[in-house]
Amino acid sequence: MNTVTCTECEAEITLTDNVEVGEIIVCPECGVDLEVTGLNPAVVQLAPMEQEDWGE
Amino acid sequence: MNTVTCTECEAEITLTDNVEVGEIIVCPECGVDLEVTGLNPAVVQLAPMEQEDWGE
Amino acid sequence: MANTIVIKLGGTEGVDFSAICADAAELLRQGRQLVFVHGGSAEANALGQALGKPPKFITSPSGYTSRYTDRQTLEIFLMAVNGKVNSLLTEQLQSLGVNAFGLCGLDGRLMLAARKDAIQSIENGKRKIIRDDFTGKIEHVEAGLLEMLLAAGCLPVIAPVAVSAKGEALNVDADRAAAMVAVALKAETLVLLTAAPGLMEKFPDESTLIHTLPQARLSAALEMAQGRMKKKVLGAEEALQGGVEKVIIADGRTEKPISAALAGAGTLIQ
Amino acid sequence: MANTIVIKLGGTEGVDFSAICADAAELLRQGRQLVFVHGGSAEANALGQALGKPPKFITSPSGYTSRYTDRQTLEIFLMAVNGKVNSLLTEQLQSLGVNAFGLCGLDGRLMLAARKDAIQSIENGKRKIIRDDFTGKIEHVEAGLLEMLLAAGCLPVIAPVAVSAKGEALNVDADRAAAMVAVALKAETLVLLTAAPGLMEKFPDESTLIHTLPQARLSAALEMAQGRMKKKVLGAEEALQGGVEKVIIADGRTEKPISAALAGAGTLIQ
Ligand SMILES: [Zn+2]
Ligand SMILES: [Zn+2]
Repeated sequence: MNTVTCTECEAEITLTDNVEVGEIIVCPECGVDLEVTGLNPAVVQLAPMEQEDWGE
Repeated sequence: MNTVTCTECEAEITLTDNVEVGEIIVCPECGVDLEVTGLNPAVVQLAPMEQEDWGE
Repeated sequence: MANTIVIKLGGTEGVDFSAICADAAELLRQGRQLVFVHGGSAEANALGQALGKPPKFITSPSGYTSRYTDRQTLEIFLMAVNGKVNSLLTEQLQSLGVNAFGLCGLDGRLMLAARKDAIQSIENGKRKIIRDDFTGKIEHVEAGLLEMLLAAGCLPVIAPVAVSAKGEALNVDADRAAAMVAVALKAETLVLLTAAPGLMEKFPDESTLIHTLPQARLSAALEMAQGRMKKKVLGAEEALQGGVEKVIIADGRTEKPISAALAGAGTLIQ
Repeated sequence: MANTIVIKLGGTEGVDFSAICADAAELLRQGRQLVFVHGGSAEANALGQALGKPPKFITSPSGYTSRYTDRQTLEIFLMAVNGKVNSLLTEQLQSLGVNAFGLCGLDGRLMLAARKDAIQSIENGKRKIIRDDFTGKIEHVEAGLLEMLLAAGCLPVIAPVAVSAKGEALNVDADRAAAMVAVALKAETLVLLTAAPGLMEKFPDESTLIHTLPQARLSAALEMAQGRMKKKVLGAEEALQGGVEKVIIADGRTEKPISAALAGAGTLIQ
């Protein structure tokens, strides 16, 4: 079972089995959006903010 | 029956029935290349010279 | 330059490129200095369709829709926008005797943009991050290059492609590119030509056309604007904040679209 | 300009664009002044195939083979050559820190060409004239525009598209375009990079590589050259007659293709 540490509040979070790289999870302690950037070992980082469309 | 006058030697040339616009005919008198540029009425002009390929 | 007019030409929304080019030729004879910025998303979509790579749009969790420009889509975008729209517009102007000069933001680093680092999307109920997107937001326009071309007697025709700090080509929004170009050139006027008579109070009721809009009311107009018109209002705001005197959103489907806009047609924002 | 080197990059004949770009970046650091001219017929053929409009070749009564560029083919050519090859080459140079500036002969009327007025072909046994061809032969290169870009610190990257006196876009041969550019700039050297080690006495036997060829022997070399190599020899002849000091036909598939050519690889014609 994969566990990660929230980059904001340092809570330990257990990832579900079907989690994918690129997926956004929400920290159950502080509610921040975390992006799963690796799985073996599991790594998360603060997810980038949503942005409006930039292109033509 | 369509007849035209050679632009080079002024010979009268009788066109065949299946002649097309854009076709090149050879004057039977002077041997010059003539381009058929119209059919009703029939018109010919001196055909442009052959050129090598210019494009990429 | 106080005399300069930057004109944005919409893609294929019924906007009449030949009328715009003929009008531009006339205005140049009158001593005006012009710069064109064009779009091309419709051409890019059509080429993508024809090549079996239809455009992909992504809706974010909070409802923003973004065109997803992966590397292959970027190359199709470059072919359509730089190779077709820009080259044919330059050709059309040249055939009218106007010494047009087509370029994009890659050329001499004309338009430097920040690359969007991520898009959020929802796939099978999961929120995900997409990172291979090639769109950008312009941060700097190299005005000196355009001034050099103008001084050489050319009409710059600019495609909506920018360069990132790393040198990557990026798809950028043409309305906002036009605004940034107008600001960099200290242009007097920015004309945004589109397939509508201007901003409308109640879209699409053309009888509710707004003739003049003070800059102070722009945020209210942004709330009201529909779809693509939002980007034009954003562009107008950026241009005015950057020191452009006036922005006109006007109809690109009429006889002399630029002259008509300068003479009072459309929505004047200042 | 005595210091200037004009480099022609072949299309997709195995020529390594990234090695050429990296080599160019190094040469610029050494203070050389470079101009690129590229091809793109292979890219245009591939795009035409993908769009259901394969290239059409016409063989004339006396055996010349011409690519037939009708209006639709011209638009595909512009997308492939201006939108893909030129933009991606400019992007690649920018990503190496080289301030490249992509342009074609339409831009500011950089390359003015005579439009070919007719092609002879044989159809169903009849000799016919085709008049809607968009190819041209360059008659004038506006050196001032290139000098302006060079003075601004840019590396011009030129696509093989010219403009006719009427303002039409025309497909032109890239080897001969490179030669005309070199002449207009009074360049010291013209380097024609290709997928062969140079001119060979007995093609394709690479052991018969000709290391140096005096200008006087060029007409004999023209007789001997095969296929595309003929155009390179023609280009070399035009460049030398126009005052370019030396022409090098060299391998574009090696590590540092330009530096190697300048150091003696390939066929030196002078
Ligand atoms: Zn947390
Ligand atoms: Zn005769």
